[in-house]
Amino acid sequence: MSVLLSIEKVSKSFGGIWALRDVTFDVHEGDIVGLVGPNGAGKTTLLKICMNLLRPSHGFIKYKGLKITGLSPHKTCKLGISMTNQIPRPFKRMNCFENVLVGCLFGAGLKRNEAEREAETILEKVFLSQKKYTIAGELTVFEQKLLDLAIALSTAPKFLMLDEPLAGSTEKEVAQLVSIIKKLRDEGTTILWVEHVLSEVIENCDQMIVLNEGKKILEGKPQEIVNDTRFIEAYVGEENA
Amino acid sequence: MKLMWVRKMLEIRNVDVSIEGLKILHNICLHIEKGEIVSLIGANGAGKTTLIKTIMRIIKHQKGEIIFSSQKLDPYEPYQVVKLGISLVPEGRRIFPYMTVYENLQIGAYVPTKRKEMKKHVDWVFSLFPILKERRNQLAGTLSGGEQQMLAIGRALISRPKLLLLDEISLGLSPKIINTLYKTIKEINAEGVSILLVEQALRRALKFANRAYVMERGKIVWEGDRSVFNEDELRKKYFGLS
Amino acid sequence: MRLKSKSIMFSIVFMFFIIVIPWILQGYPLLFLLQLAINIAFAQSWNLGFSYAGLLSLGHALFAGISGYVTVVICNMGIPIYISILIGAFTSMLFAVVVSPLLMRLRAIYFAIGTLILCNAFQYWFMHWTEAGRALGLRLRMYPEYSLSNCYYLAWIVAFIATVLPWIIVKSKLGLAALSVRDDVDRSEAIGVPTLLVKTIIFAISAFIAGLVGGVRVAYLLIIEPTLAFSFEQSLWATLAVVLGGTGTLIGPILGAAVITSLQYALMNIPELSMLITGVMLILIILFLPRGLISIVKKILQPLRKPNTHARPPQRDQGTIKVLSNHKFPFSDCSESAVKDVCSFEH
Amino acid sequence: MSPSFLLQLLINGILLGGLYALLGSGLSLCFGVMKFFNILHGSFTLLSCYFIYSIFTSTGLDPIIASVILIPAYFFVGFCLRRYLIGRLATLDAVLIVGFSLTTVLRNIVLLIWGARPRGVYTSYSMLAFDVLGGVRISFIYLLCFIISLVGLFSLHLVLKKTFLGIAIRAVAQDPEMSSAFGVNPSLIKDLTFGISLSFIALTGGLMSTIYSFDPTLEIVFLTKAICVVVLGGLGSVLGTIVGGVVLGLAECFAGIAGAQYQAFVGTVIFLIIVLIKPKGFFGLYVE
Repeated sequence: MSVLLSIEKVSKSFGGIWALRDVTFDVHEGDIVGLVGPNGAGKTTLLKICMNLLRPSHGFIKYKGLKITGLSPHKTCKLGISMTNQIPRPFKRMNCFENVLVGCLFGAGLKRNEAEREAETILEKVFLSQKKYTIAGELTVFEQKLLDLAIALSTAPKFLMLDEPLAGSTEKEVAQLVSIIKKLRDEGTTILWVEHVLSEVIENCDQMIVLNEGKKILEGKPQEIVNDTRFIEAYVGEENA
Repeated sequence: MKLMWVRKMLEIRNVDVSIEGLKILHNICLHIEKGEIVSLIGANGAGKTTLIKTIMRIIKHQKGEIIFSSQKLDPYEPYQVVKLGISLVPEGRRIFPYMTVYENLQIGAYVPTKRKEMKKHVDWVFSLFPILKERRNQLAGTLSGGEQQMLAIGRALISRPKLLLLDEISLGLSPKIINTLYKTIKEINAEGVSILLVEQALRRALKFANRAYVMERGKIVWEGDRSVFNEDELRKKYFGLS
Repeated sequence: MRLKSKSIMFSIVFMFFIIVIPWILQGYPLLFLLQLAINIAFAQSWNLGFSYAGLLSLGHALFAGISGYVTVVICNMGIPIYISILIGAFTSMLFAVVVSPLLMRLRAIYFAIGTLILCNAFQYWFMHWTEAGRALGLRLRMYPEYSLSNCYYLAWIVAFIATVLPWIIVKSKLGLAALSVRDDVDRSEAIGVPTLLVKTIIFAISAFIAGLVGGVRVAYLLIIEPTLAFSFEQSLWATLAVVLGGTGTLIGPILGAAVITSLQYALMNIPELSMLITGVMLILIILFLPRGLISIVKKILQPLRKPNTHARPPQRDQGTIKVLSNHKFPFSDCSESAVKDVCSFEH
Repeated sequence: MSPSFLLQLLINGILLGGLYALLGSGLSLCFGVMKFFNILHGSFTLLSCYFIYSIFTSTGLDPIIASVILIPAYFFVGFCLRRYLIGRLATLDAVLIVGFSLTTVLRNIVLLIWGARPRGVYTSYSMLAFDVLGGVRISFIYLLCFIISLVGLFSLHLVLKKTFLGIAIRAVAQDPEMSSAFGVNPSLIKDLTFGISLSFIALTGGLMSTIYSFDPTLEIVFLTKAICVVVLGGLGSVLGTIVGGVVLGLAECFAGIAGAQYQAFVGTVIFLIIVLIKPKGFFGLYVE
């Protein structure tokens, strides 16, 4: 499978503190890539750099072989890159349908009727058809999370970044979200999945990358990584601390 | 029974916390005895910081009760909790970056009853962290990460608390500095301050604490002391693999 | 469906009355209606920027002022008044487009500060500009079409445009994008909305309407002077009227403008008192009725509606942000984090 | 342009700048600590001018002394306003709209009581001036205002630096949640800060009344000038505010050579330039 997105030596510093340091890895088309690491490892920063919401201090991102760093976010989106947010950020004063419709019209560039049909399909995909005309601000937190995902999907992404979709969800909700993610993968979307709930990532991803303190410390198949001492150390602390 | 009361510094009984409709803590029970170091371990997002903030009353709990030295904390606001003798070293240090080191320490003694003895306690902090004395007139934001952490701990100690809450003090620091910090924490504990230590790093936390609680997804999934701990089992709990 | 046809019916009857009135009434009441139309248009113009794109402009008088001056100059050159007004409005629009790249860098309250300062600077500039007649301003020549009823029609045409234009925009793709920008700029940028462009277009249209208002006003007053044209009070007035009536609806600004204008006419001899009452009223409204007067009207109309409202998709609700712990308030987000975050993106 | 003329402008600019700094300090404090833009700033300054005018014309009390007397009253009003009205509003938008309403109310109170006619406070020493260095004249009243402004600013500096209250104010500005974890009651501190901010407005208004002839349109002038000072000097420090004030004062005096219209424009130009170069640079935290 071909490389869809490659992160090349990306570093980012915030006022002298390095959030990311020389991170390099490739994401292959059709994969689910899990990105894990303890607090403050720089995962969200990396996603924002991929989305061009932040500009890296060094290094760049290549998408389908083209350098995309430096584009404005809305242009990045039109290339087929999209992300969800850790804390759901739907458009709080618009209803669910409109929330999704905006992305279909602008991100995916569809015509009005096609966009409306597409928006309904997407809402169905995330189990929100019932709430079509509910104002986003009045949804429960979990529904907002689903809607946030729906907004990300509305731009017809080929490469989707999920920022801790499972955080704070009950087991039932986790199952629901994981089923959506699997469905997306089956439809051919490449996914970069940042997560804390390790068990789900380990079970579902094809490739796993571990960040710690801004550096990539491990990359490989999830089963190999779980048993690697470096991975355990990153979380558990060093042996002779 | 009465004796038991006195020995317990802090007791958390069946506490539930929801933030904006999202339930974060489920039925938390935890207690700290006088002079103990208790550690609270868990992965990201397990709810450790939320629990700490709940003790500090920055976040209000919906169910259950928190009792500190046989006093219910429920009616208090955060700024009143300090007066009772709980002090916080927050996650991410959160020192006041645009104030000098000395002024940061002064904030620690803001409570009127503690102001009189401030000098004495500042000297104590300076003896614990000599580097702070050297930098007393420097802006706190210009300190290195380790020094900032020391300042954050020092700031919390100025009020001479009975209970010190330490939230992820090793985050982003080099092992060497972490070791020094932990040694100092032992010293502080030896002076009679009870400590609740929040950590991600399981081994280190267990090594220093008398007892430990493991949290996962807002619940306490394991408690006990060092002697009964089985690393493999715990690791599974920790990663939520079981 | 029934409601829609009802409101169309209502609009037609309303328009009929507006057209017929100059034949029945003369003088004072007509003047009131003229003023009302101008005020409605101005409130709508501000509402368009604020409710549909989150642009809290505190210098909205600027656009009316610029257009007013341009109208006078053009018309005095011998060009018909209607064309002059259009040219004036387009000048305002152009000006809005020119300053947009700069102003749009500012967010929420900073945008308000920026527009406020800009408007104030223009006031000073015109106060001291010899060619523009300094503090005395400029006089418009007595153009042939000048009559009270003509001005009246002109004002209502502008009010009509000011009401219909936002309505069309909201239904369109642009309107949807603008709403998303209002709710969350960064997120809408991240899903492919060219936010700067959207904000600029909305701002420009809003400036265009304000420009029309400025032109019509000068066409009936025949004079423009800087203290009036660029007054802070006028910009504030628009804000008060819209919030009073209810933001985010088309009826709200009309209602607000109607209430304030009536109050002004009722207390004509002590104009200060009417604004004072308005101010106090607004504070009370924010405290006790954060969705504006429109919510009272809705409540009154509620029993009149047939229960089939259930089948319709519910109206877009504009109010979600809390004012008091148990109140909701229809305003753009300018929470503490937004205040810290002045500029849109890092680069 | 003779050197003595330049010197004259320089001195005028600096003297005026001191007063501008005082004007900006209240806004800067308010914005820095409470993170809300006090649109009432200009209205309260103007109101203070009118109060001083009324006190002066009715009792003949010296305007400077009168403004000192006004300070506690303003402090009380500010404290109550923040405590019982502004502090109860949950969003900054609501605060802003209440601000608009109050501006309207205050403006119309002024119009009702004093009318639109320009007023001025003319004391026995209003026209007094010294000659220094051949041809350069320093107006006594400007000098007096400058000195009082500096005294006011310096005392603010001392309070912020040396007292527990000041440290608490700065802590709340930087991190309200954390300051509450150390025994500071952020809400009370904000009430006090608003009170202090208004006290400075009272003093500024008193001093302004002796220099300007004022009418109701001046509120917006005061407001925009205060904004310019804050934008220029940042919310950084009292020192920054003084720098901001002096720069604005000098810029206005020198732009005045080109014509009166440039004088008012210069503030805007400065504002726009700062917005262009450093949109995140201004309105930071209240830091020292």
